[in-house]
Amino acid sequence: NDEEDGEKDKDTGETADIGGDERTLTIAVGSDMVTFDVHDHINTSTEAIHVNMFNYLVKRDNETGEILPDLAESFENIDDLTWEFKLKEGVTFHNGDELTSADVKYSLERVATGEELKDYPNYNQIKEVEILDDYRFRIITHEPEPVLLNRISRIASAILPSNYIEENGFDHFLQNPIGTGPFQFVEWVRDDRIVFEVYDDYFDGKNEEWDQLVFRVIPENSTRVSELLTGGADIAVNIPPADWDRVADHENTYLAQETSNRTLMIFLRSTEGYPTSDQRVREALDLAIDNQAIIDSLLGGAGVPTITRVAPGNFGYAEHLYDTYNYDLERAKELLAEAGFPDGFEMTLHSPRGRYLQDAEVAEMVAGMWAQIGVTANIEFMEWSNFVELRNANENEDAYLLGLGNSMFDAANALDWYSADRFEGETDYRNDEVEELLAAAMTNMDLEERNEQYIKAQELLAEDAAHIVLHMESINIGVSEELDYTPTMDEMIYVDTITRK
Amino acid sequence: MPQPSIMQGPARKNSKLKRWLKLLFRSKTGTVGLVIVISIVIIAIFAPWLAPHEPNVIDPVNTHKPPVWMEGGDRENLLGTDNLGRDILSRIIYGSQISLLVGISSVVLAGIIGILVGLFTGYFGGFLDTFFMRLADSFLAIPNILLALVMLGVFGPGLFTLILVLGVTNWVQYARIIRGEVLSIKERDFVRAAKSIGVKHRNIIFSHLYPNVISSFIVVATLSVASTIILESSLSFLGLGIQPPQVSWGTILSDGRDYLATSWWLATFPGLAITITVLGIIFLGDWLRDILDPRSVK
Amino acid sequence: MEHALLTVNRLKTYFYTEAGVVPAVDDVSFSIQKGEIVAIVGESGSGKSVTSLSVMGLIEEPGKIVGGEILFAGKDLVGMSMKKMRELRGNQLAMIFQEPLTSLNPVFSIGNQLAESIRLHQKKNKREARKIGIEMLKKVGIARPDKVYDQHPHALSGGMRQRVMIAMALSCNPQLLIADEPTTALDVTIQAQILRLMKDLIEESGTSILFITHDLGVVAEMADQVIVMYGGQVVEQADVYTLFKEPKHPYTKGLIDSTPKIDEWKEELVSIPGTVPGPFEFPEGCKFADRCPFVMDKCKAERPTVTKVGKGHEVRCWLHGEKVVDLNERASFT
Amino acid sequence: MSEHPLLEVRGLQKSFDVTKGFFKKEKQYLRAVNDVSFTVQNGEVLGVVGESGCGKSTLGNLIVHLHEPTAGKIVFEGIDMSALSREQLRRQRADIQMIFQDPFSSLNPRKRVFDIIAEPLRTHRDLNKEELQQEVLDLMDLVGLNRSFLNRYPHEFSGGQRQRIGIARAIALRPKLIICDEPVSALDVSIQSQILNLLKKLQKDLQLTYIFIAHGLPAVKHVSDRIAVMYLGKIVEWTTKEELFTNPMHPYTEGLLSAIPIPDPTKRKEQRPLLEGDIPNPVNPPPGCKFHPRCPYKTEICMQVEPEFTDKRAGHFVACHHPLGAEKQAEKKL
Amino acid sequence: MNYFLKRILEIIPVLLIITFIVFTLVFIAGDPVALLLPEDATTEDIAALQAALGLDDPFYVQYGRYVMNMLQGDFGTSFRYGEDAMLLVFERLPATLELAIASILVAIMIAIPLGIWSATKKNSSIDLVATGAAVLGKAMPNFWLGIMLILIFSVTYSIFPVSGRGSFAHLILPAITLGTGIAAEMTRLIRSSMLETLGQDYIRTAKSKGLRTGIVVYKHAFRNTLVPVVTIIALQTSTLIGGTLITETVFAWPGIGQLLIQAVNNRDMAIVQACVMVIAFFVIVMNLIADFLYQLLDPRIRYK
Ligand SMILES: Nc1ncnc2c1ncn2[C@@H]1O[C@H](COP(=O)(O)OP(=O)(O)OP(=O)(O)O)[C@@H](O)[C@H]1O
Ligand SMILES: Nc1ncnc2c1ncn2[C@@H]1O[C@H](COP(=O)(O)OP(=O)(O)OP(=O)(O)O)[C@@H](O)[C@H]1O
Ligand SMILES: [Mg+2]
Ligand SMILES: [Mg+2]
Repeated sequence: NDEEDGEKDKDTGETADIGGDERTLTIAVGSDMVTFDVHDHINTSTEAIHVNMFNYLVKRDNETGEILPDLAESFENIDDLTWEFKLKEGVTFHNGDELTSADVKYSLERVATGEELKDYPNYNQIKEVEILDDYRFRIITHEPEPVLLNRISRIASAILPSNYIEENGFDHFLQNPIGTGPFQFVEWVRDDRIVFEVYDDYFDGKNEEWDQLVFRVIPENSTRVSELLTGGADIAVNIPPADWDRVADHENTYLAQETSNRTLMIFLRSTEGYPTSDQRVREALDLAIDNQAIIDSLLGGAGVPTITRVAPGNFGYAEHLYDTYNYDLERAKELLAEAGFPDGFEMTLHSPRGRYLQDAEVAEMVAGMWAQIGVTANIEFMEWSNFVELRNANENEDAYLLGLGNSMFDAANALDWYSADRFEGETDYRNDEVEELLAAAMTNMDLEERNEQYIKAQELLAEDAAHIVLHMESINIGVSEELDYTPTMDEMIYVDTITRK
Repeated sequence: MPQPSIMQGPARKNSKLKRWLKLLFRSKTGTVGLVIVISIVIIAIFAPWLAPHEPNVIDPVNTHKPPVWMEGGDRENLLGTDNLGRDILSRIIYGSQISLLVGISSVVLAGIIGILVGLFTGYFGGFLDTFFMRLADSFLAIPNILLALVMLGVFGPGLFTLILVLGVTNWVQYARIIRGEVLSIKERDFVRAAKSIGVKHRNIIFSHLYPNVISSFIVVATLSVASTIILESSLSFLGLGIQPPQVSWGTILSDGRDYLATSWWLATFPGLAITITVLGIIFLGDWLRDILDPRSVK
Repeated sequence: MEHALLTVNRLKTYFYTEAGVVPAVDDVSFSIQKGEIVAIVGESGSGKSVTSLSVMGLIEEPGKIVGGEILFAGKDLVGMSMKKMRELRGNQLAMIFQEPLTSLNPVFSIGNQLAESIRLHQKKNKREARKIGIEMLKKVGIARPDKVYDQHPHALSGGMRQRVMIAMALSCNPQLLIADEPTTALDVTIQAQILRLMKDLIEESGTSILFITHDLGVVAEMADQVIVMYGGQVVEQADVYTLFKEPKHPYTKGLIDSTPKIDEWKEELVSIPGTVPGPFEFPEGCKFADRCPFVMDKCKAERPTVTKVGKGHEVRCWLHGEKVVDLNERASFT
Repeated sequence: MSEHPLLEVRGLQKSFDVTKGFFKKEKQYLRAVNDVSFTVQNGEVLGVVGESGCGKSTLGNLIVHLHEPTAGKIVFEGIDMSALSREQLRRQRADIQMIFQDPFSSLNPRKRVFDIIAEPLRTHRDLNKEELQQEVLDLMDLVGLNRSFLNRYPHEFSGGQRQRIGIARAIALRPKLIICDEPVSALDVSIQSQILNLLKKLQKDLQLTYIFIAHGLPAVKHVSDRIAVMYLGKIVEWTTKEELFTNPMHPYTEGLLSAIPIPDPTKRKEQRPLLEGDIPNPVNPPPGCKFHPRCPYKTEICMQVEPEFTDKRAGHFVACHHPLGAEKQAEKKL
Repeated sequence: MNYFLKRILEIIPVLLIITFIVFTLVFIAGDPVALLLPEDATTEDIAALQAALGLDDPFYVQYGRYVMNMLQGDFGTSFRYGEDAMLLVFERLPATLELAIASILVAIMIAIPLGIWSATKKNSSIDLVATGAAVLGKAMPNFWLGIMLILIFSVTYSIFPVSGRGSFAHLILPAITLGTGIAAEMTRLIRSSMLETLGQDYIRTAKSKGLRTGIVVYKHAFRNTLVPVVTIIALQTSTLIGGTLITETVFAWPGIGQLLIQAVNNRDMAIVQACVMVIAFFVIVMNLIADFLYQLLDPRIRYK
């Protein structure tokens, strides 16, 4: 199909216009943005919109995982607790104010101290921001913080205009937000659209491709796909597997896929008394699952089987545990027999429904695979909020299905799910060796050594079959044939990277 | 004169049944309705014997198989398979169980509450009545589906909660109807006659009022079974309906909605099943209204 | 009689119900002269209303006129086109009904409903119609007619509403007025007022009336000619004096005797035994056979035919086969 | 026992709150029964007549305690009913029964004849199955219902038969007093006299006492010993039947009498005096004598002063400033 | 007029009961804090946020606070959006009203002719077809119809835009989707109401005046049929608003329905409360208006 692209312009030109004029980019998203208070949401899809009007001090290269300057021109580690930054000069907010260290201090300290803010838990490691001059400042942490740079390259570290907010109040800012990004805010019609226009004085150069940027909120999958197909949207995110072929085969559109940083896992309960407290049982359950078969039949082949949560591009990535999986029915049966369950056993698998790509279907398939080794898994599907409650109340049974993202791109975040204290009463998994490694790595500023510690921990966890890691999900975006767009692993939609062919 | 016995009862009942059947077959739509409803009830009862496959068995190889008459379809799965390769016909057959169960039991539950409240408030009036009517107004001001949504969100979806929720959201409508009927019937002379005889209130309510209001309840209730089946499918659409592995028509239908453009049969056949059932129930309900209407009893 | 205003000839109106065919009007013949008041009397279900509705052409599904003719001013109304029928209705043929409560449309003002037929049949505009309408209301004895004209039916009492109905019926000077039990729902004192009003108005305009009632008292007060119906058939007809003096049908006699009289003192009232049978329960022969004290074998076997027993006096009874029997001489009912 | 009249009603009043709207300062009351007093002796029949809406049914309902009186006393067998406890009252209901006007709404359509007639027996007497059935069958014989009807439903009967069922129910407990609320108004003429005869016969055979309510005088004439005429919630005349018919003293009674159509064309009262106008709205009754707006004899005093209800002659109570008989007698004296 | 004052005053206890019902439900549901925090939040994080939001108070304190605030016009703050809940609801209200009114119009346009038509031609094949259509309309779930309409009219034939709110064209498919279900109910009710009216005595009177069938049906019968129909439409408001929940989701219509569904999923108590209050108030007002129309249309009530 790809070769024919050029000739199709005539057909597509007409329909594309329904969405707006030529220089407007319309992106259909599944849920509305939550707020412009960048510190008070945990919503990846909101951040995906925000990145077009705000900037962080640094940005992560999606290819290499390297941390690159963004608003900051340079940065350096002074000591265990201190990082010094220098800002680029001439960066302006959309109201023309110049970006200074004061803005950084205001932004980061707001979230680092604002207990009622939803991102507070991820920023309370920062003690203060010390201003050296208009362009130079230091970030001081409470404890050694090896992942500080990762932290401030993501959600809630956008730099806000402190003067503007002080003059007009935060509510005014929420109604009329301004940032430093390539696009500036025009309007937000809730549950309908968020409109931006290009910012001429963007410090990294004005976006010449688009004058206007519209995010349309279309919750119903098939409607979103229909909008894409009819040209009502140029890009549509979260295309359900059901429609992949339709989008890919349609003459006006193609499907752009990328592996995300989200892992689908089955958490097992190691609490005394549960069959899954026996390592052999856990391993058997893992061995019984044919990860690739799930990916092939439910995810149209898009997705990467894995044994670890830490994917390429993340700090602490263990290559030999990625893009592979264990599958051996015979061994699984043996292990079960050894563990004292020659005839299998009955267990409960909780699963959310509609939260992750094909989550319910995956759960059903997993149960089907377990049935082959004699394990009967009764699936209890739950609506998301009930599922959250169940976990908070530690009422989970043998196993539950969960998909975990990691916007920090650091193994610390990923492996914290095995720390014993945090999951006492919930999974009750404890591996003292892993505990030690994680604790050491947490504040270890020697990156090399830290990397080793995490890889070691992952190996131990794999051996122990602590939880079952199924696969990395794919990001599935439908794109108009007229556009070039490659999604990124972090699930952000960087409009600067979207171009007309 | 030979002593007539009270035991003539059954014989007369029989002739009543005959009269009804006669009336039934005179009404074309009534007949159609009854046939549909009986068939569906039979299908629901005998689902395990009628269904060619287990409803939940996944077959990753045979997903999205079209119905038999289309290219690619075969006899194994007459109505095709869904995204997990499950047999749609079997799922629809099994789905009838839950759909009917939800429809009927929630209506019965709502009916019991509604009838009792309606009878007592209508008969006694006074403060209790005022209170219940305000309560009824409140319930009526909240759309059914909204109340169900909130309640299911609160208690979590599931068969039992669903029945409970639908029952609780619907009782008001019956209470109102029954109360209205009671208000008019209690002014009728036979109730006043009973009062003047000194019959106890409880007996008046249950032996005079109840038999006279029950028919209008039955008429409304039949139709509610239909609306409830539809409501359940709407809740499934919102993710709050019946949860797998249990199957209802609503869940099959809403599971299939992502595939309407590619595998239309996933959502269309359960939709058709709902349509036919509703049609049957409505026809039956209309017929019931005609024959249970006291004006038609001549 | 060629000059009769209305001649009904062997009229048959049947209802094809789910339970079977109901011969509501079964071979009914009578005629009405100009300026005459003819009363149809009979018990509930005897077919009085159906007869009158047949004349008005208002029989509806599942009913149907299956035989006979209705000659009005020489034209047969049976089978007349809807359009022509509508021109007659409300114009030369008018009707008032029993229930004053329900016979007026509750949502329109009196004036609106009154003006409707005036405008339709007399081609008057709204203002003229209003004038005529108010005039008519005054005529039927309504005080403050201009106020009542703009009121809605429910502001009026039953008697007033019946007056409005009469005003409506007479507004286009009909030649024949059919009054189907116009006073049954009213109190005696109001009934007396309405009856007098009707009589007075008739005298003025020369309109004929087909007056339907089940009260022989009213018949005696109002009628010139009387038709007695039973089970959808005319069992006797005669002028009012003859009928009351020498009833020839046992049923007529029974009706007269069982009508309470204010000036009579009796230990036990006369009554007709049994009840009127349902539409499918009439006996084979004479429909009155199983309630009749004079019943003969023939009555049970054969439907009686009409016998002429005097001038304008006809009766449907086997008793008067060879010679006319005087029922008054027989102690018939107890 | 016999020292008391069976029933004594003193100053009985019943007002219905008919206030419209929520914030009306003044409540509006409809005095359906307004200061009514009379006595009924054991074994006698009191007829109560009056136009529609004059409060007859309300009076009957008060006596069987379907309504609570607003004021006044009902003394039954010397016992003040308002002094009874609820349970006593319930027991007492066995002694006072009621027969209703509408034979269709007075029988529960979902119950069989047996259950309908047996209901009072089940409520007040402890009978076993056979006794109960025997009792019901006896009652059916008594009111002339075929025993084979035992298991039928009411809709299978004609009006007259239904009324018989209602009568059987009312006499089942051999009550001392029966209120008959227009028991024959809804029936055909030929059936009316059957029921009246039956009631009369039962009264004699079972030594019953009736309060017999009716619209018009002809109906009560036959059964009553004494008659009370009501107008707008008040009794305006109360005396023996003979006295009332021969010597009516209240102008309203006279009007009622003259409005009755006579079933004899030879006695047409062409220009008899008729009462004019309608009954006034009972919520705003006229001042003075309630009847004055319609009274042909009214004078100044009638418009202002409400006449007292006194016996103008022995046993003949009238509420009128200008009683007719008195004038006549005065004339006679002159 | 007093009657209306009474009716209006009756709204107050009704609204109070509604707040109580919903508040209780949401309270039982548990607090939303866990949902507000990331998947990896700790128990301490949760407790901290709970205290910050005042969610650790007992029920009556919370309810009392809610009612007191409500009386001062403060319906609480959305946890999710951090904004005044009532403002959020009012922001969406116009869209929902637009859709609701358009749907009612669609329903009326379908139901009145169909209902009258099938009543006047009772038991004919037309009647049967109309009844069948009505039943079908009732039996098709809204979302199924909506998606189908999009696939047919937007994707295949490009006649109407797929989704969103904007031009008149945007309104058509959602209004049809929502209107059809209500039309089905209305048709049946108009038919039976019409049938009943046609059997009334005054219809016979009208005919006896020699009026044309058209006038008899459309003047005399229809005005009387309107009385129950107005009430039915008012009673359907509740169903209608319920229907917007689904229709709005399918057509990405930015109204209350979508807001509400998300609020329920996120335990956003303030928004759920505010939505329910607004919807209930709207339904009640519609019923009041119906009552008023009732009096206008049926003079009987005025003279009662
Ligand atoms: N629409 C109808 N369908 C079936 N049968 C009917 C219909 N209308 C009248 N009948 C039957 O026709 C017969 C005569 O009825 P009609 O109304 O003429 O009696 P009537 O003499 O006017 O009685 P009433 O005094 O009660 O008005 C009755 O047996 C009735 O059952
Ligand atoms: N429950 C009630 N509430 C208000 N008004 C009532 C009530 N019952 C009766 N009335 C009024 O009281 C008056 C007397 O009514 P009642 O039924 O006693 O009259 P009636 O003489 O029996 O009339 P009818 O001859 O029509 O049966 C009427 O004006 C009636 O409207
Ligand atoms: Mg009649
Ligand atoms: Mg009465």
